[in-house]
Amino acid sequence: MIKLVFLGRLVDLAGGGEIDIAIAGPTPLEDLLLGLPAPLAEPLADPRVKLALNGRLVPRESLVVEAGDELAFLPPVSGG
Amino acid sequence: MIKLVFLGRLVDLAGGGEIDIAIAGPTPLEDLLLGLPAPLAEPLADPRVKLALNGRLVPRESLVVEAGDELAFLPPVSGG
Amino acid sequence: MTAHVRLLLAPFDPARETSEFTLRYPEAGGVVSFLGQVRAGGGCEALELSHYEPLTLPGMEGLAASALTRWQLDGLLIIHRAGVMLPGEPIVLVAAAARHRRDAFAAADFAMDHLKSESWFWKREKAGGQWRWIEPREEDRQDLSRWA
Amino acid sequence: MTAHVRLLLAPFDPARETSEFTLRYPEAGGVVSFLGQVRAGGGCEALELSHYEPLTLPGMEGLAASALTRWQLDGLLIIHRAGVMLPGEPIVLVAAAARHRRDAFAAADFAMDHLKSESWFWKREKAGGQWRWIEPREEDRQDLSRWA
Repeated sequence: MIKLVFLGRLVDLAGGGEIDIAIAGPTPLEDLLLGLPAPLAEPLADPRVKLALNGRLVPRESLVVEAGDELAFLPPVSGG
Repeated sequence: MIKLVFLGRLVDLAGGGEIDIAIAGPTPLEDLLLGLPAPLAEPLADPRVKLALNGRLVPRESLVVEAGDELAFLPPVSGG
Repeated sequence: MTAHVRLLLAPFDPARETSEFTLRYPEAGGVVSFLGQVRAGGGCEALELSHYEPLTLPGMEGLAASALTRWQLDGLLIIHRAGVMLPGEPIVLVAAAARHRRDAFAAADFAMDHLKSESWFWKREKAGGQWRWIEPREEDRQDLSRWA
Repeated sequence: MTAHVRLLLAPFDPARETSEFTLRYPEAGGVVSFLGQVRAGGGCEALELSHYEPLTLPGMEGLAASALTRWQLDGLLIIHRAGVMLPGEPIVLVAAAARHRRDAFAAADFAMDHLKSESWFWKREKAGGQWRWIEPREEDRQDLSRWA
């Protein structure tokens, strides 16, 4: 299992702030997104959405998640 | 009689914030200063000291005071 | 030279916070504060700020640390709300105490520009009974470029 | 768009003044305030500000009016003490309420620069039991030139 966390408008698309999903071993980000419904997977693939793995910002490139990880999807923050 | 008002360090030189002095009719500023002790008259003649006649700023040039007037001597204001 | 940074989930009293902060710094000549509140009268019924625990407060702490190295400050206070707020409720309070007022003004201004455009908050606004997400603004990016 | 300008001869509570001011402007998004106080710990035992009744308050009112025409403000508060003040006591409070925080910051900054260098106050400071007049500073003239 890994925990996906959604912020901002992604919460509405995901139908909630968190989803637990099962993975079979280390999983590249691309494969993870393939397992999600398209209306959610597409906005998550937007490079303006930053990623935090276990509470730290990480680059998208060659990201691999493992069981027990928390992966947060952070859309651009709102303005003033 | 006219009232002279002193502000800032001029108060120390004048020995107080206000002096009433007698004048005989309309009196030019230069004549007024001549009637004061030199250690006070000199700093009052400094062009950096602004003048207010009856509560309004006035230029030094050709200033004439009359009985009943209040003439204030305003040295540069203190900084922050 | 101390930072006081807090992320609150319940309303706070900006007057009390500012005066407690000021009392800590009697040697400061000046204290500049900024209070941001939910605007009343513009049709906004409520504002909700969500945050991401592992990033939001650490980000605010990093911002405070960077302001403290950049200006000569006696102290810096940053308080930010998360959760649902009603019109008139405080959202953010920044206060900077410094010997020289120019430093206090600059630090508070800097902190606000960065809080507004870079800190990890997502906002939605309720108007006419409908919640609507607030998008990033170009203006905020311009504000940031003042400090580059 | 209202100015509240006062010259006080007795101590005041800046937290109360700022919060009363803020409550008047619920439609303002932000309120910037500056509080100047007598510095503690620098050897200053007391500060005395003298003013000239016919000029000082009218001058402050003119300054407030000019800030109101220059920036988009909901309200502007200027409170200045005269008389003898002890370390830690407030000297001056400026608060600006505006829809956009940039206006509030600029107006408060502008008001302080002008109050410090142009308003009709003469200051003396007591240290080691001796009163000493405070002279104009070149720095203040430079501050003013920012707004020319």
